[in-house]
Amino acid sequence: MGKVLMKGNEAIGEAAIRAGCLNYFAYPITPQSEIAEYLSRRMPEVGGMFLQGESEVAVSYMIFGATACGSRAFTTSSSPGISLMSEGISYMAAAQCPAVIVNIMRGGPGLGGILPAQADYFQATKGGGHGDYRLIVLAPASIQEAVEMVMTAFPLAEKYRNPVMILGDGMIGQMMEPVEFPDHLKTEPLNNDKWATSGMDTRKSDKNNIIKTLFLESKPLEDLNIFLKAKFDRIRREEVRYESYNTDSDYKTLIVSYGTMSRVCRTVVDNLKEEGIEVGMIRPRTLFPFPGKAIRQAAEKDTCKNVLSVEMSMGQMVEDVQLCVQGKRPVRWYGRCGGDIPTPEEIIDVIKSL
Amino acid sequence: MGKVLMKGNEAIGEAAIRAGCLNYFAYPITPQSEIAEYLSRRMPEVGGMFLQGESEVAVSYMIFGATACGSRAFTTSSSPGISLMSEGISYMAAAQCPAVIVNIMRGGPGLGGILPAQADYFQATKGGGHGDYRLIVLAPASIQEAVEMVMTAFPLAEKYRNPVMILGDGMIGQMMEPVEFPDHLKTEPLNNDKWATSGMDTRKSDKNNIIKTLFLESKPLEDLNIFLKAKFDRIRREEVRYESYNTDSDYKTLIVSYGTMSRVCRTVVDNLKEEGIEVGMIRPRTLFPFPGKAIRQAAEKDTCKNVLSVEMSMGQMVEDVQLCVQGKRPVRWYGRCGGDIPTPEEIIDVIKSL
Amino acid sequence: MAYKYIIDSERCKGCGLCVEVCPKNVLELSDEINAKGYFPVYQAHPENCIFCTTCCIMCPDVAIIITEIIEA
Amino acid sequence: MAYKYIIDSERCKGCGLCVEVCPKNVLELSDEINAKGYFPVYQAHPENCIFCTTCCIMCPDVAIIITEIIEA
Amino acid sequence: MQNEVIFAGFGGQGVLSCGKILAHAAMEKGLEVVWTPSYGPEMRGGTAYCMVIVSDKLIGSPVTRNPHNLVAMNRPSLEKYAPMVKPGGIILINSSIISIGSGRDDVDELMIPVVDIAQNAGSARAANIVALSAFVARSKIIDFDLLRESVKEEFAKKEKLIPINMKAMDEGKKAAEN
Amino acid sequence: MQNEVIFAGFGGQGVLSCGKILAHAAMEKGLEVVWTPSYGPEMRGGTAYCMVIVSDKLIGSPVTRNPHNLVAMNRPSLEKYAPMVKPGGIILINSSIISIGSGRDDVDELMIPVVDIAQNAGSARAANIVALSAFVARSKIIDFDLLRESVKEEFAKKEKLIPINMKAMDEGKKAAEN
Amino acid sequence: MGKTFKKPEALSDKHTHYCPGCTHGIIHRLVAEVIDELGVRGRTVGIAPVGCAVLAHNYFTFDFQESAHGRSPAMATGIKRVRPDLIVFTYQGDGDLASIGIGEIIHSANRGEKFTTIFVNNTVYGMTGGQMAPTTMPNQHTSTSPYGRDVKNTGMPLKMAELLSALETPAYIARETVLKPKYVVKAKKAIKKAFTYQVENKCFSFVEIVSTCPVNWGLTPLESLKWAEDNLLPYYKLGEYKIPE
Amino acid sequence: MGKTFKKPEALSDKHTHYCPGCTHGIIHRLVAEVIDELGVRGRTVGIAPVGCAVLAHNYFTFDFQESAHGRSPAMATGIKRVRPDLIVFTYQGDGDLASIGIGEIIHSANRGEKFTTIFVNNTVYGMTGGQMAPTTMPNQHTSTSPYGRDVKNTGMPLKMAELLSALETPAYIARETVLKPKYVVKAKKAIKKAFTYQVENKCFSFVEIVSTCPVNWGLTPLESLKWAEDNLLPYYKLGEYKIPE
Ligand SMILES: Cc1ncc(C[n+]2csc(CCOP(=O)(O)OP(=O)(O)O)c2C)c(N)n1
Ligand SMILES: Cc1ncc(C[n+]2csc(CCOP(=O)(O)OP(=O)(O)O)c2C)c(N)n1
Ligand code: SF4
Ligand code: SF4
Ligand code: SF4
Ligand code: SF4
Ligand code: SF4
Ligand code: SF4
Ligand SMILES: [Mg+2]
Ligand SMILES: [Mg+2]
Repeated sequence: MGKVLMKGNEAIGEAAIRAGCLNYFAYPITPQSEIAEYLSRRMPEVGGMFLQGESEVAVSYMIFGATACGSRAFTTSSSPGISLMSEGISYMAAAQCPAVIVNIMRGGPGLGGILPAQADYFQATKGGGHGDYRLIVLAPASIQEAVEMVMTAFPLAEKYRNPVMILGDGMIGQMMEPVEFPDHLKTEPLNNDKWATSGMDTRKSDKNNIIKTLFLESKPLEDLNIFLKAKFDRIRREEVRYESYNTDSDYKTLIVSYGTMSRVCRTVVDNLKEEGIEVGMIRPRTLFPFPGKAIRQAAEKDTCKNVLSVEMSMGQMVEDVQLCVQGKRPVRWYGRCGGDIPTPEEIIDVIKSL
Repeated sequence: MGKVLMKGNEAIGEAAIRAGCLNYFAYPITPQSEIAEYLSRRMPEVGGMFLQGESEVAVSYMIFGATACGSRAFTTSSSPGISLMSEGISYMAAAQCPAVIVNIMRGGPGLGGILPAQADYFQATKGGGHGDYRLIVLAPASIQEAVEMVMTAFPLAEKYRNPVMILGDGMIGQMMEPVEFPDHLKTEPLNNDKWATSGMDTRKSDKNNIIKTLFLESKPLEDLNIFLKAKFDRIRREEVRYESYNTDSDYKTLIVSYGTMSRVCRTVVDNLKEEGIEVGMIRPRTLFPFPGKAIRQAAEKDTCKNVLSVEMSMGQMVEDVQLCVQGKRPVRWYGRCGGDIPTPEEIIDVIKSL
Repeated sequence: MAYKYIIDSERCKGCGLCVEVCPKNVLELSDEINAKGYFPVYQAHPENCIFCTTCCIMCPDVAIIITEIIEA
Repeated sequence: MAYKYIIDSERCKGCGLCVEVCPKNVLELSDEINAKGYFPVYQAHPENCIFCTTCCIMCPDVAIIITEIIEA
Repeated sequence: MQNEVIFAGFGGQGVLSCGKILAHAAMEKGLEVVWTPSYGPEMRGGTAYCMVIVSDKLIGSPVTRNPHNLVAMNRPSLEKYAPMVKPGGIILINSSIISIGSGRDDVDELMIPVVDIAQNAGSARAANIVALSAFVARSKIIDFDLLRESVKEEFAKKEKLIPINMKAMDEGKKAAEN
Repeated sequence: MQNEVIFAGFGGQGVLSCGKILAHAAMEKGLEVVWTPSYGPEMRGGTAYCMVIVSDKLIGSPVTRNPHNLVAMNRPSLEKYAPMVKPGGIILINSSIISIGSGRDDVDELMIPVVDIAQNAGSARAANIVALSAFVARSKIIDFDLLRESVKEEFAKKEKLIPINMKAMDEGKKAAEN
Repeated sequence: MGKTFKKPEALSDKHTHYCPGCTHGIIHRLVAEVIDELGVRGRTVGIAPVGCAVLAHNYFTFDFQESAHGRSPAMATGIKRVRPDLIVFTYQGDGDLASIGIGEIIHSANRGEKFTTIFVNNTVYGMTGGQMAPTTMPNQHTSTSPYGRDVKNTGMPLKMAELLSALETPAYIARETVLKPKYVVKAKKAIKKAFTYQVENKCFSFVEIVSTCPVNWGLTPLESLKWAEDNLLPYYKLGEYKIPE
Repeated sequence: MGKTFKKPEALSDKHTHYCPGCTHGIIHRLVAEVIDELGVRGRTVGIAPVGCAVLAHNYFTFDFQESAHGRSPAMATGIKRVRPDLIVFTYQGDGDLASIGIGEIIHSANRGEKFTTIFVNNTVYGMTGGQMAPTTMPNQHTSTSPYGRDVKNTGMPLKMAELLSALETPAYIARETVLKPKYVVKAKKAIKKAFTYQVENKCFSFVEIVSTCPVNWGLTPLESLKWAEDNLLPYYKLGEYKIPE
């Protein structure tokens, strides 16, 4: 299959099928409804299942139930819908269900707007729900990458038995780009005889499996949390993904930016290079785990005088950048929100003024 | 009225009445259900209103509706219930509704446990819901302080037209301490003719008021966000509250700790003093705004060699401590979770090992 | 009693509901586009109008009003 | 056919439901506390028992079972 | 000086109100006091528990792993909490239903048949008051007369129970002083 | 080289598919391309819009405030976007329903009665194809023959519309070359 | 024997964003007329849903709140409980009320909250592009039921008026439509009755209105009226379902 | 003419945490007996609610998931949609099912999800200390209706079996109780029927069981049975409400 021109939302739907996920539960919300529309057509063609749930709250528990019994399942939504899933996401993290959740972010807070935004960074990376947990958060910057990340997400979720979130934005969902689909994933879900409530008949042992998150005594609940923390620490060590751009140059400013925003920053780097100004960029591809070490090292480069976090939000990722730069260089934030994507020109002005 | 011995939950209920808030909507959940039980008895006695909503989701919109029409209203819940309110809280922040929300935290994630915890720090301070917004977060360490904070919360919420969260834990809710109630607040809700949907008849002008959070165009949504950011920045400047303990001494270690946990740390400071070891402590009373400047200054003291964030969680506030200490001193975390409160002995061991 | 029949052609979205329900077939859609890109309705046969307000009742956009002409 | 009537007095919570429903008034609560702090039931009049299982059906704690005695 | 006591037993044995009455009395004396319960559904059929901390200065930690004293109303509580008690503390055992001792020789162990005593005083339900009174009499954690006032207050709404409880107090005190 | 064009008009005038056909053709040629729409309910009764960026290297920003070209199918779009077009770019105006010009003298302005031309070609619905063809013919942003293939592909499922659209393409091209 | 007709005072003169021929506009006007006739504009608070009517606050001249998707009844409860003197109504679509917000409407109705709900049933999610709703008809094609709603898979369309009528708490429940002028007149009567019960502080009141969505049905406005009359009215029967006492 | 009686295989031998005389225990046993009789233990997945039965997974010997408060029907939907071969049931209390989770149960029932719901109606929130539930009776005292449930303020108790029966989608809906041995026998028959419909992949099935909560009612177990018989059964009528076809 060669390149096809496809809307991000539709490509995400197709990618899930190629990742071997034939179970999709969702509730419509702009700017991601085309995923459901696409899969409502496609799933029957490939013997898969699509169910439009009655609400995002319900949908989060549908994928909880589905993944808890050992099947691949995913959902997609956009900002307010993800908020409604907060409780369910916390539950799935506690129950260690390998669910995949796509958030095609729109402007907030409240009903906000339907245009692209990146204002759910905190919610995705620090946990919108209650309790100590983390999601693995992947942030695609193109439709091709969205496809690849969706196809990575399922095995990754299963490897760690942890929910994975794909954090895109309205632009990723709505634009069309040429995309080349990788082959269907060969991998089946990992052996889950030990934990999945798949019915005892499916297993050799006749121990019944229980998926639960209530621990009335402090000790087992703390044990769970310690176990989870060790898992998150391992993820921090092993799953960091990022892209460096122009970091070989003698840049004075280091940009940190992700997703759609990072594309604009790429243009900024290119344009300033033509003017003879060098700017480096680190683009986190995973937001959790955050590529803190890479950013710190890039910031500590001799020529680097300052770091700029460019976001389609009022300043969220900048805190993670500050956390890793640890005062070694001044860290600034520049951002727009509500749907306006900062233009290369604006960012160039900011960089020149630093 | 002299001192009375009262359960934290009941005292919180009584404090709301004394703050002039006669409207209470809630859904039962351990360890805070006694607030609803108390107020279901008390509200009718004082001509107030208590309604048990059908869910936390519904309750969050009940207080949205009530505060949007200019009345004082509040709710209380515990961790999973607060997650369900995430969307509503984001809406109220966007609509600038002066609602007060009490979270009597329990262990998480998921259903977790019902014992005290502080694992919802991120959710409370970074925004569990979508979009760029902040809550003012007050963290009481005793029942007396819980009472005072509840009575501060309403005028504070109205001053800034922003939701305020009281972040307690199961211990604050369940224990009894002597408490002295301040007099009833004299203040009425601020003049809200300009914005509240209180019915046009209640106002001189016959302009109709509209509470809304949808802005389909990017410009007005960005304007709202810029306005909100300015408000949050003002809150950061003007509303920081904290307590310093033993910070006059030549401490080698600075503890940062809040709520119930900080009481244990207070014992630690006292006990170590008896051993001749000086430890300083900053206790944030507001978690947003975070007393970053005070902590940085205290950390930068010559004698201070390290900073320890002690939490009933797997490490959340520690990020805010690191953010403000900015690499000037090593920042460590110590915590327990799941309901076990670190004992003075454990913390003393940790401090000695630093 | 005399009446004045007023169509606000900028409000009208040319949906044709009024055309359909008019008992006297007074109305037709014009072929002049308005600022919003719609072809508004007009009274093709005003002489047949009995001012029954049926068109008004059915118009989703309150684009038609009928007033009394107060003769001085 | 002979039956064996077995009360697991550690399972029993002394709720008395079986006592109430027994058609033959066989059962009574004992005054010896069990490990969980309950006063378990016992067959005060085993001779009257007709092994009808009514008590078993009503017991929320499956504290009573009735087996057949296989005579060897 | 800070003093801590755990009251523990089955749900329904009145251990929570034991603690509450003590805390109330301490407050009336102007002391700092914290009462913390176990709570939630695990109480059901399980162990009810509360801890009271009394102090002449601000109380830091509202809980402690090693309290000074224990009043154990049933056997599981004795087994669970006795090992935690600080040396030199008091362990009061409801010997009406607990047949064993604490196994500790570094504490002041009182075996008191509180249920029997309460029954004699007029009601088995006053067993908790017997235990509380015995504990206070022995520990002198607060004035016995102050305790008496608190007990009266506790039963203010069921006045006719007051005489029985006063009797229970006296008997409890007597048992502890033996 | 990167080239950007905005197609804008009323909902229903087919501007989104104009962009899509162009993007498709560019992709077939092996170019990088991004198509971004306006979306959501504001389209309703308002302005439909899409931007196509074509480039020979990786495309950074998927949007730009100052595109090279504009195809304006209605007056509000012309008024809104004409001022943004880069000097030297093309502004194509659907003069069938737009009576004004762009007011710019630093651009290549084409007034083309695309609706009329389409009507003559057999269907007013092909107006967007007329406009697209005219624009491509003038801008040479991609080969006209490639565009022809893309149009055919777009109508693959409604084959009987292909002849009309081919005619519309020719007429559009002709109008632009005049 | 002619009549006059004017825009009700409770309606603003902003042009609506609704698609041509969308019946939302008619229903707005009816509500405004009733508010005018009852003389309660100065103490009315409307609640806009999340759905095509999300911008309803632009079109009325009294106080308005905009809700979250499905939560209007909870907001209305919040208002009425703290300000029983206000006249409050929710205006909700079928996705909003029958899908995500079914819990809120049932509980509000069951508690007997003294507000009014105008339920606009157009059998699809209009605003988001015509996805399937709980009220979508068997075999109806929508953007998420592209092969037609399969009732074996997704069940039968929800009849909200009937469902709410099954509650024990007294209420006023009716279903009307605006597909023809004569229906519009009846719909207005029901709306007026509903608000009147509220003004009298009597009960929860609810009027379902069978409506259209030409754009997402892929039909012209006139075809939509006909399709609805032929396909919806036989299933969604008009009339009063419940009257208090 | 005697009989034997033993613990069903599907029931574990753990002691339950339920209060003395709480009827949850009887209902657990009935479910286990039915699972045994249908021979489906190896492909059954139960769903524990958030309520007193949250620890139900301890008491059965097949796979179990623990849900969030009210969301069991959504979880069950998730399981059945991806594993239609499994036998799935939810076991829910009245706070769980009729209050916070009413949306999920109605939509699952209306979609005709092929799982079974055992609905234990004890008219209060048992686990959290006896707060008012939607099914609390008029004037019933609970910890959040200390003056008795005021129906003028909070409406009438919800009748879930009747409400679900008002849906158009075919289903099996019954209400039984376990207040006396004869009722227990009937309840078991209904539960068996419900599971059988599921095994036959026929429809959604639902059995409401009028139950007790001695501790929170402040009554002894025996008083509770009597109170329920006298006060609940006249309002919550027993019987089959809906049968498929
Ligand atoms: C929590 C949440 N979920 C989903 C959406 C997206 N959404 C907006 S409107 C709508 C459906 C509206 O349909 P309906 O209520 O029938 O109203 P209509 O537009 O048909 O009048 C949806 C799903 C949202 N805004 N918020
Ligand atoms: C989101 C959420 N809200 C509230 C709670 C607290 N909670 C736990 S159980 C329960 C009520 C249970 O009542 P019911 O469903 O009737 O079951 P019962 O205990 O009576 O059997 C509540 C409100 C919770 N765990 N999660
Ligand atoms: S008033 Fe009556 S007759 Fe006149 S145009 Fe309208 S519908 Fe026709
Ligand atoms: S009904 Fe109204 S909007 Fe529609 S054509 Fe007639 S006047 Fe115009
Ligand atoms: S088996 Fe029958 S007769 Fe025997 S004790 Fe039980 S209920 Fe009584
Ligand atoms: S019914 Fe069961 S638990 Fe209750 S007393 Fe009888 S044997 Fe014991
Ligand atoms: S999308 Fe449908 S419901 Fe919405 S305005 Fe258009 S026609 Fe009306
Ligand atoms: S609280 Fe009530 S429902 Fe829960 S176990 Fe006890 S008696 Fe049963
Ligand atoms: Mg609709
Ligand atoms: Mg219950």
